[in-house]
Amino acid sequence: MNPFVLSILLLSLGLGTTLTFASSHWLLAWMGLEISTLAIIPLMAQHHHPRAVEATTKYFITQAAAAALILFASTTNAWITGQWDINFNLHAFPASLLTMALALKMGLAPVHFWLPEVLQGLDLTTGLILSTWQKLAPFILMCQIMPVNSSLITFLGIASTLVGGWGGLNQTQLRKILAYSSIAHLGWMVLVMQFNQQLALLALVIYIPMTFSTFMIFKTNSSTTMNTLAASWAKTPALTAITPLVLLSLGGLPPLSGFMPKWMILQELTKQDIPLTASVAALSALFSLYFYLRISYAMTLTISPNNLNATTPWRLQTTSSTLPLAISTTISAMLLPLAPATLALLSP
Amino acid sequence: MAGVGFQRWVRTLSKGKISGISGLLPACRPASGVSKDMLPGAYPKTPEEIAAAAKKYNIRVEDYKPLADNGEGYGDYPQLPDKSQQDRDPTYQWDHPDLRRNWGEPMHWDFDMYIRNRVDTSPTVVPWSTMCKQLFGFLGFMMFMFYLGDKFPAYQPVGPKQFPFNNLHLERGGSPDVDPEEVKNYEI
Amino acid sequence: MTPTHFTISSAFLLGLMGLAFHRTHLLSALLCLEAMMLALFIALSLWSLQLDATGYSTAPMLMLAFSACEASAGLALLVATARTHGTDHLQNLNLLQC
Amino acid sequence: MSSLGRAVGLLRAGTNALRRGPQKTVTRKAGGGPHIEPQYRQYPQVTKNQKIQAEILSSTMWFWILWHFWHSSDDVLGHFAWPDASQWTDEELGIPADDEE
Amino acid sequence: MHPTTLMYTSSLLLMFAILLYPLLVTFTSLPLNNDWASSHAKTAVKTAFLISLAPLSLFLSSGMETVTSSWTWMVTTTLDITLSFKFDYYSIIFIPIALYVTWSILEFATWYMHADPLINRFFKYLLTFLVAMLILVSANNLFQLFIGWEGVGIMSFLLIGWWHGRADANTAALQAVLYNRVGDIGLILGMAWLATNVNSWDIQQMFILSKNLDLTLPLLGLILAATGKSAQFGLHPWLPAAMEGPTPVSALLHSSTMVVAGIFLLIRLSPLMENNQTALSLCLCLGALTTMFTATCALTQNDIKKIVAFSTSSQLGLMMVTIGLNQPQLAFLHICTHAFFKAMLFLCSGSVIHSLNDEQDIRKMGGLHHLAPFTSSCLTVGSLALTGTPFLAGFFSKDAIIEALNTSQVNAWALTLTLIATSFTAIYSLRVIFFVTMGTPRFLPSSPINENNSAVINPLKRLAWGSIFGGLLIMLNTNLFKTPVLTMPTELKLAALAVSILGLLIALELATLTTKQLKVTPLQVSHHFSNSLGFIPAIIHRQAPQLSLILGQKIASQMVDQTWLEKTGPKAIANATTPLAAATSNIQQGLIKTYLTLFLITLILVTLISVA
Amino acid sequence: MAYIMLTLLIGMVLGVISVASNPSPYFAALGLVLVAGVGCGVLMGHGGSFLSLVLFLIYLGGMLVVFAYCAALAAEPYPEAWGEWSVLGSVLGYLLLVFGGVSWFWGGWYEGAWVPVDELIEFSVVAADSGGVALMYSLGGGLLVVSAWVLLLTLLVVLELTRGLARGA
Repeated sequence: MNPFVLSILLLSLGLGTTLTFASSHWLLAWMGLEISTLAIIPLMAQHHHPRAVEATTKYFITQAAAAALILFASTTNAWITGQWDINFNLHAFPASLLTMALALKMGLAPVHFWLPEVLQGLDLTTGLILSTWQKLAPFILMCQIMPVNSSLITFLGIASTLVGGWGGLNQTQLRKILAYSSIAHLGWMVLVMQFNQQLALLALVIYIPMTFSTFMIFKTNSSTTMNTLAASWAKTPALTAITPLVLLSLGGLPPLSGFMPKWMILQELTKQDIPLTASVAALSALFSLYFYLRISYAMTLTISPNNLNATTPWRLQTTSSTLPLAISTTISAMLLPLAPATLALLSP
Repeated sequence: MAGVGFQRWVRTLSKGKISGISGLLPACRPASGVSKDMLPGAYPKTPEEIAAAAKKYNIRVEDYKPLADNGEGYGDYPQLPDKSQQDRDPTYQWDHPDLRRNWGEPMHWDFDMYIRNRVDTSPTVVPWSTMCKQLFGFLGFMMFMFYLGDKFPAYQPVGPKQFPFNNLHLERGGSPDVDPEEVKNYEI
Repeated sequence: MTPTHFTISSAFLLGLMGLAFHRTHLLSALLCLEAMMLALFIALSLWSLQLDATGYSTAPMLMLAFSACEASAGLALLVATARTHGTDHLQNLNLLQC
Repeated sequence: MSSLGRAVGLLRAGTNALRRGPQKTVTRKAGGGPHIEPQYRQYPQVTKNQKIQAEILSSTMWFWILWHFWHSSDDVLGHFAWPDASQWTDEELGIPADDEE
Repeated sequence: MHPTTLMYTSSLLLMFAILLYPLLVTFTSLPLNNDWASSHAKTAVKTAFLISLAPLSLFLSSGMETVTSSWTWMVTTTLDITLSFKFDYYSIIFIPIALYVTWSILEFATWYMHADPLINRFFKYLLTFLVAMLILVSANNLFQLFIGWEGVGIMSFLLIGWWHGRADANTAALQAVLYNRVGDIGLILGMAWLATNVNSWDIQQMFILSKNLDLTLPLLGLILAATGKSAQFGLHPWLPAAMEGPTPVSALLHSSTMVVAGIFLLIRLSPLMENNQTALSLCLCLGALTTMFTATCALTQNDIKKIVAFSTSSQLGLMMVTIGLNQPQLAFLHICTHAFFKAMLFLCSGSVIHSLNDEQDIRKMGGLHHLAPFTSSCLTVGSLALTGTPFLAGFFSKDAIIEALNTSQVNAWALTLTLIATSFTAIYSLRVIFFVTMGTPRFLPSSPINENNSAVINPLKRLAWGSIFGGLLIMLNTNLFKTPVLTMPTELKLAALAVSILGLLIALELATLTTKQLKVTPLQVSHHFSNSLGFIPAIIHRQAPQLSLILGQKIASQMVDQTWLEKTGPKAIANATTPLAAATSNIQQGLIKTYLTLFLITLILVTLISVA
Repeated sequence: MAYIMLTLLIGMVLGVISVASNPSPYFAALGLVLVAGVGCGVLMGHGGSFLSLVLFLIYLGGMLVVFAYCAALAAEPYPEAWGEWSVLGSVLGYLLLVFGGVSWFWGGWYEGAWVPVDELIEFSVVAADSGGVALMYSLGGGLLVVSAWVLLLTLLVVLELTRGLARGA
């Protein structure tokens, strides 16, 4: 892709998301969402591969439908209350519509179906953008409309954590696994969002570097299935050893960073006197943990019977920069001791 | 129906034979690991099955008795006497004299339980029942005698116990109104 | 609820249902999307006209511009799909299932 | 030449001996005392010392026992005779006579 | 601080330091000298003994009661634990005796173990054991006592299993450690109860604070602890089995010091017990049963060490009887006198065993009176002292115990059993003397008989003097808290001596019967009962492991495998999850229609629910 | 006037149904034209002449031409019109749904705006909508820039998506 075009597209991605962040008006927020949708479409389809184009089409249609629904809901809200403000209390009916539309945009559980398939059709870099940056705008909108139908939100969260676990159990495709992991993590965030938005934000802030490092690790190994991952010991031995830490951090095991949001979310849910929800969420995390462990096992704990052309490709110098990966793996493995500072940073 | 019949026919024909190329080779099996034939099979019910199982384990049919079929997966494994290898005849010409085992002889299911440090099964001087009877008889007799001894304690008093205050008249529940008889512990 | 509001809402929802339920062609899906956007345009316009909110008259124009962009992107995707899959039938877009 | 060869051989032996150090067979002897080799079908050697010590020990024991029996047989046989109270007189008990007023 | 007290405490702590020094030396990375055992370990014990004489003489001369040195160790919110040493009558008397006996035994061990390549480690174990025992004896709180208690337990395990290449030694070590753990449960129970209810582990405070409490439960725990450690009936089989260890170990641990720890515990805590009739009568009956039963077992044993071991167990039973009589001081007296002659008996048997080329069966001995006169003399002295021959060491304590028993109001059967055991003592003691020293030799002619070694003669000599004079010395310096009954009928006074003489005569008669071939075979039933230790090891040691192993197998296979793993736990979860996971995957048809339809359905449902 | 408006509204719903009921894209585009036309009428009825003009010119004139062209690209040999049973069935289904909605709200109708219309409307020189759109050029500069950027972006998007037959197309 032409670098000028690429820069325009990337800038537009940033523009769309920041517009949504900055707006207090539904129309402007909608415009931001549209811009970021439009801007990522050529990135997704840049390889013109049938799968990429198909994924782009699916993404486009779902996002356009969701965006139209957002606008419809805000118009309805304006018809009912005469207000376009995001922060203004919404009427219940448009609030439900908005919640569902944002859920569709983010890929929350009952309406998550596009996410694994779209992610499967993309290359890892675009997939990374899709599963981190593109979640930000709807996430922020969802935070802003937040005191809405509590049972709906809880349902979305629980369903997401469960589906995220169950969906990944059967997968060998890494991108699909990551999609389900993204669904599960968003479920956790949404669960706590109605009680404590700082915690939801914290979970997102921790989730992003973990996902970043995971995608980058897979990209470094240029693997999209577990099979190819099993040969990574010959390519990047040190990274192979670090990967389980990142994966288990995604799974939420102490003493890794990923434990922090889960821990605090469970605490918050318990404080809010909904221990049943907390228990179900905590148990559903076990499913996710299972497939993270499976990846770790396949990657690190066994040596695959693959025929390798050479066992020491790691001696060759790589051209890509590994500094971001180094930083993000460190963050995703070692942030837990900084939990109080991180929380303080996010608290207003 | 025909297909099932055909399958059964093929199986009958090829019974005991290995199909494929390995069937052409001389009958041999790898020295390591157990083959499928050596693993416990299903619990035998008919006399034929019992005979086959006994043959599989190199046991005479009258000695063969499978372990109880209580769902723990014993299958047709034989129930062997609860004896340790060390208690076998050391002078017999065993195939493995140090293990006191013959080649191809089935081991006890819990063979690791019946060793001297766990459950000793070496022969005792007197039979088990006699031992139990004597020990528990001894213990019972002792308990009984201690009970009796407690009832009738042994004491050689030098003289009657003497207490002040008219032999503790008030303390023993005597009425304060009644003037007690003066107790004299001496006689002059 | 006014009949106008009802009409516009039902028009939008009918468009959404059409998009969701049965689509043979990708183009039909895009047309449904356009129908939804049209309904939204009319809704926005009517809202600003009824309130006589002069400033908000801009909104339908902007929305129309964005929906035009969306439609053109959709049509470009239609072209790309037709090239990669040989047809624009939505049934054929199933390479990515689990 | 041969003498040189012998000298080299001698030198080598000497250095070897130096390197090894004095060869001493370490015998573990516990304590002192005469060392008596094990015998076979011989009367064991019993030293006079051990006999005398044994005699001293045994005789001391019996002396101790008998000496104490002689001097303090009460410890074994009871400290004093069982008192027969009926034999005691009034004077011994300090009881004044009946007629004394 | 008063200068006498200062000197008293400092000399005792100096003693501990001297004992710890050789152990500290072993921490260096340099290999130890070959003669570390005799140059460091033995010397340290000897020096410690000489030092400990100073506080002893101070104690005796100044008539002090108790000196307690206390440092705070740790403070929790509810329970303070101090590092406190109590130097009172018991510890001040016992420490020199223990050191004296250990000194002799260590010297003997340099001879007995001289061929062992790991002799230094052996001595290190013995020394560690000694330190632990002294900690136990001088402890002023239960925590410190527990440290010593467990220390002697673990050292006993290591030392019994010294020759761990032999299966018997391993089994014996395991038995010792297992039976002792049963006792430890009792001790921990007692400690926990006291910490909960009395809120102190300090001994004096416990005595004061527990005046009005019902102490039956903790006392039962303590009695269980003493039963385990002191091999009372029920938990006794480990003691004869422990004879698989080296003879110095048997002499030090299983006769004179460690096994009396249980009795010592009860002596220390006797003020807790003196008002509890249940505990007292339990002790009495347990002790009587133990002393009679083990004496019976000793009658027919053929292994010289087993006989001595059973006699130890029998004497421990006698001490327990004394505790039950509420006469802890007499029990302590017996501990002290018993230490001398029992250690000496073991050393004698060690000398004999070594001389006869590791032969332990008394039927293959005989005639050693001529060949090893000194050992034989010592064996005789020790056996006579054990029997309670007047004016030897055993007499002063044993006779006092039996007199106290006779003149108290006690369980008649306990009294009977004790008297029977006393006569049995005479029987088996004479049997040992008869078989080992008298008659003609029955051993192989190539035996390396040699006792001409100062490492054999000197310890034996030392202990023999102790066995002869020690009783009177200790007796003269003891102030009994309870005035003993001084007058009693002559028949009671003479009872102990009479039954002993009776036993002696019976033993002589039996010996004659056997020697003259008048009656060769014994009565089968009683012989088997006695010879097989009352069938207790046969029954308990087979039945208990089998039951527990089968129970474990049932738990493993039925509860864990079939119920938990198959039906409830992992398999059930897998079975429940697989369809759900499959369903989640199967919904992914790859069609946009699916996504949007599901979205719309959810939307409609949500709308209906939220609006309605 | 009210009847005309009602007819227009009904026509709009019918038009959307004709799009949504899955006919061939030809006919669906026709339905969309119908909706757009009717929408113009509705806007006119509410006084939004400028917006209706925009709708008419841009939507009908610009976009639908492109759609019609694309429909030709995806043409099928036997196009399905509303006479087909499958299409007719969904038409009827949607009609039923709409009738259900109408009956649900029946009786709850109220007419006209629910906010008092600005009384000063008579003093305005231009219509509110055209005036409002004009505001975009004065006050809404930022939005104008964003819209222009989006149009540029869309141009690039379309070009990138459809570029080159050789790119795996």
